[in-house]
Amino acid sequence: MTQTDSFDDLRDLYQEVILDHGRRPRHAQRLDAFDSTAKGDNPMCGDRVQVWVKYDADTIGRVGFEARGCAISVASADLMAETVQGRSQTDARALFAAFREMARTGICPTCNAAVADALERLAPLSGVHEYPSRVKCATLPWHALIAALDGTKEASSE
Amino acid sequence: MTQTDSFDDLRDLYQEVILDHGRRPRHAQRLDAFDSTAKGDNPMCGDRVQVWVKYDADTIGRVGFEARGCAISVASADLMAETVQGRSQTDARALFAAFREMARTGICPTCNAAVADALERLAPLSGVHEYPSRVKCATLPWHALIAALDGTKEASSE
Amino acid sequence: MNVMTNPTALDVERIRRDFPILKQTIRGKPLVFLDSAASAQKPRAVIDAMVNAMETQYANIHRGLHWMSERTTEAYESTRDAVAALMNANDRSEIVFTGNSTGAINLLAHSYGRGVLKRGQAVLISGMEHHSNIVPWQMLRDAHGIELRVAPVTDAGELDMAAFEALLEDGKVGLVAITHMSNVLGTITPAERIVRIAHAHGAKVMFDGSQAIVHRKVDVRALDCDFYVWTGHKLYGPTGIGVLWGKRDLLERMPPFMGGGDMISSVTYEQSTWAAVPHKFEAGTPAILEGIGLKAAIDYVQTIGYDAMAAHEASLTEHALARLAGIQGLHILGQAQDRGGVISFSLDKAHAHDVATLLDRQGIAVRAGHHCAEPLMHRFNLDSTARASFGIYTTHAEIDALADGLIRVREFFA
Amino acid sequence: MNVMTNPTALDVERIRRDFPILKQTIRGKPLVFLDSAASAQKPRAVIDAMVNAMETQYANIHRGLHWMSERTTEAYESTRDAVAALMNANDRSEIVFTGNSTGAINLLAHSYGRGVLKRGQAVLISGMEHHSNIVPWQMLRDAHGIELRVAPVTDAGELDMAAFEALLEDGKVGLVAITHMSNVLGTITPAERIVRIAHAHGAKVMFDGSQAIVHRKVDVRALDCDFYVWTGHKLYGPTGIGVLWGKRDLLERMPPFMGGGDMISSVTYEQSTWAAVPHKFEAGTPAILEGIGLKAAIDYVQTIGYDAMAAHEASLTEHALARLAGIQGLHILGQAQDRGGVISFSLDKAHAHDVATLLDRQGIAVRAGHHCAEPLMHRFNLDSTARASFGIYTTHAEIDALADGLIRVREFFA
Ligand SMILES: Cc1ncc(COP(=O)(O)O)c(C=O)c1O
Ligand SMILES: Cc1ncc(COP(=O)(O)O)c(C=O)c1O
Repeated sequence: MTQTDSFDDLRDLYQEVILDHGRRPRHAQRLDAFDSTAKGDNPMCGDRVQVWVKYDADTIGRVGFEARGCAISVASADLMAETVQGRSQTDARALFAAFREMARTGICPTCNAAVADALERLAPLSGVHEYPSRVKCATLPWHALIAALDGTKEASSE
Repeated sequence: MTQTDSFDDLRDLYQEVILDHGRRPRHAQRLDAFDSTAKGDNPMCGDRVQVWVKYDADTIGRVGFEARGCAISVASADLMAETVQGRSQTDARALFAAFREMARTGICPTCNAAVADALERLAPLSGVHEYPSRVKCATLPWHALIAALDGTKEASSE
Repeated sequence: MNVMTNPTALDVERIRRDFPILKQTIRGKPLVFLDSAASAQKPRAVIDAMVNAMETQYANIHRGLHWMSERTTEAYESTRDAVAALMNANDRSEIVFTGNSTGAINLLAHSYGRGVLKRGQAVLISGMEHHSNIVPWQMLRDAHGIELRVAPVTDAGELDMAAFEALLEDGKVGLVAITHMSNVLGTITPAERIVRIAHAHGAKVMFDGSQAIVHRKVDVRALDCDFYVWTGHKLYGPTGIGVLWGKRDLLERMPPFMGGGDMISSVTYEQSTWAAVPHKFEAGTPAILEGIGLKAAIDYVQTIGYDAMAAHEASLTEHALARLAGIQGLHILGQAQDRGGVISFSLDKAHAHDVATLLDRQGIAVRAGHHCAEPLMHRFNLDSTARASFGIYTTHAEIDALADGLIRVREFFA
Repeated sequence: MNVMTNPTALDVERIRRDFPILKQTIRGKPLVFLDSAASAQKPRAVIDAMVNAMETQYANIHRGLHWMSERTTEAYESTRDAVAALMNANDRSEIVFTGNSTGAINLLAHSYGRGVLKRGQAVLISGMEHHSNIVPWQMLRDAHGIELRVAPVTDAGELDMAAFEALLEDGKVGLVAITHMSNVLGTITPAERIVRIAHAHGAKVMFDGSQAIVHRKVDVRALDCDFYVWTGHKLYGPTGIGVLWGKRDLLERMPPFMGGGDMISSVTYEQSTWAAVPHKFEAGTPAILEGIGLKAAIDYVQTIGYDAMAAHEASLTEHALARLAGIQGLHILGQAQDRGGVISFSLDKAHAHDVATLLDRQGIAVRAGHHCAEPLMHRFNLDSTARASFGIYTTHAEIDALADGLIRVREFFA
């Protein structure tokens, strides 16, 4: 990206981290060995994601995904995989609740210390709250993750 | 009617002739001997009328009716009976066309000499044009008359 | 009653200033509008909300990704929250928007009647229903073999509760569809009792609240009914929008009514799948501007408060019944114990249509006819009545004008 | 083109002053509204007509005997005359008002589909229909054993006329229900030819004119079609009102759709009889204010004139196609010979949703998604496209803004 300055009006929502993870996701792969998997589907916009989870004792060891969708949803899936790895299921669920709140409102009054650092990593996605119909792009991978943790096969956008 | 002056605001539509014919119709009777009869029905407001016709050679000899409805419809039926008696069928139809126009618009640009005198007799009813939903009250008896002339059994409000 | 000492009293002169149309004159006389049960006038707040949308923030909603669409979606969907709060619904997804009450009842007759009820079951209505709560069930009967039963009305214009219960006895009634307030008699039906009895016999209950919600606080959870319908234009809102509230599990069991945009989850030629409730029942571009107007109407009504509205109306109704009772040859139809501000009457020697027209010439607007309730008229051997009905802007002076006007009509026809 | 010498040219700057919303800014940038195919903005004349009704002349209509009701009835019913004139219908009674196009098509699927078509007959749609012209027929198929056939679309996005005719060959098709203009491809279908071929095979024809009537003069007698539907909010009118036009004898053969007030002639519990067309199909309190607004919209459009509108749009479309063709990696969906001002496209490397959001941040409103036409998307192996669509207020400069905006988006994602 060479013309950084001339894209200010676009970059407040599509920050570099989103573009980067959208374009070159690190975790966009089906896991060969996994404990659980689930799909997420937003029929309204055609976004589709599948998430694989491998546990490591009590924590989430690895997460991989395959996504078809916009930059926001791919980046969100990738940042999700990155932040939940190494966390307990309980922490992951708490993080999702906080993230969902942030995606919807732009702020997260209920966020506590337990998730604060991880949430900071996800903060670039908070701009979607201005576009209620795109909040689902950001949360769909999380719905699929929670479905996988629950042992459900399918999640759909809220 | 003693307080004539204080009823000016009501009387411009309900002229004395309408009240009079509405209250004491002269032709409100079933004819014992008749050539044709037809009913008219306005289901929207419950008005109902039946008309009997007795011909006298080429002309309409006598008309009788039974009506259930408002003062306007009864008066209109009575004035109709009065004005069509002694006229040819053709004249009666022409008079209806002119009357209908007058009831709808308040004026009768197409009225010609042939019906002018009869129309004058019906003129007190022209005020209904201000109440489009009551035009049918005034024209329903005429629809029944025309149905009787046509040999149809039933007419309904337009 | 001193307004200063009663916090729930309604300042009618202030309210009247909120309704621009009330300043109109008819034939040089001030407009006395006593036809609110047919459709209410609109306050400035409703007009402004619709104008504001059209002038500053309008686009088609749902799935538009641009600013105008997102903001308009928020505005429209906030109406669903307002309606849910107004009715004390459990959940905003229980609120389905339709074109009017008639559309809501037809939706139910179709989706619940054909989709959930089984041949051989019955629908029970009452003898004081509006055509909109008769004809859809008749069409269901004729097309789908669902029996139609009618609970009779007493001479006082109340629901005959013994007969009502007897009609439920055999357990065949799957749905009771009944008015919460008669648009002819003013009668308020005993809703809680109806629900209790119906549920005890295994029947669901839908209330036609088209009139009731204008006059009484409706709490669907306290009533414990299953469906409740009403129409925006009678609650000081715009035309073109109505409401069906239903318990979520029931709505979920019902197949959709109309097909099209917005109500689907996915479409292929082989098979389509439906969106979640309430969207499953909302096909095509919704009444967006009307939803925005309705939100303003609800906010307006909530600001005044149902307590104040009901008290004002009770006072008007009491006054009107007393004044009309003093007019010789005038007969009031219906003497229910529990009644709202709708009064039907007839005058000896003057047909209801003539009464209405002659009142109109004095600037007074009442309705005359069968009020879309022919079977009820026949029950009382009538073809038509005149009807005066009150809104939050109606004054005691207007009721006096009506009474004086009727005395003149009586004398005119004497 | 010199405006002074061309009487049919459209003065877009003057028109823009009639639309208050166009003065809005989005994130400090002037609003470039290119989403008119989803719903058009409203001119001052429409806003004023609705406000005027609410402020000076409003009551429920039909059978009200007082001044307000009579005048409001006249205003509402004059819309029927205006619609009949707009479409060159034979008779005002052929105009049925519904809630939107979706409501009109559902009415037809119900009343004609279940009431007139017989089991074993087929309905033929095309591969470029809006969900609103797919799902109602699918529901008819699944509930009533009417076959659903689909005429394919060519790679250019036109109707495959040979295949269309072949699907009619066996004489089983009772109704062709087909778009007059695609809301995705912009394709205008060959309506006269469709009617000629369908009629030759004994099928009636309904056009979904939701898009077409915004861009082209529709003359139902010249087309010789049997039904034509459209929706008020796309023709610069309010939401909440749509139109079904049908040949009178066909409408008369159809049973009613919804039951309730206003659509009856008489009601007893045993049997009800129906009002004459069009009222038979209009149950409940109509969209009164919306009808009044729609009349103002039609008058507004008629004053500008379809010739001027079509010429303006052709010029915009030509300019847009040329500008978009110059953007590397941009693909336009549909290359029909006869097309209107609706253009769908996709950008390599950028998802349509991202495109729409990034345009929005530049003040440019376009739509992205499947445009309620999933089967058409699948036909072209797509999930979604971005779509720009034009109205009478769209300028060439706005199209340049779109093109420049898209170039920035492409660079941003490069
Ligand atoms: C071609 C077409 N048909 C039908 C519709 C449905 O119109 P409405 O949503 O107003 O019912 C639309 C627009 O949404 C359309 O573009
Ligand atoms: C009791 C009752 N039910 C139903 C309706 C029908 O309402 P709408 O015409 O808005 O559908 C009305 C009013 O007309 C009514 O008073």
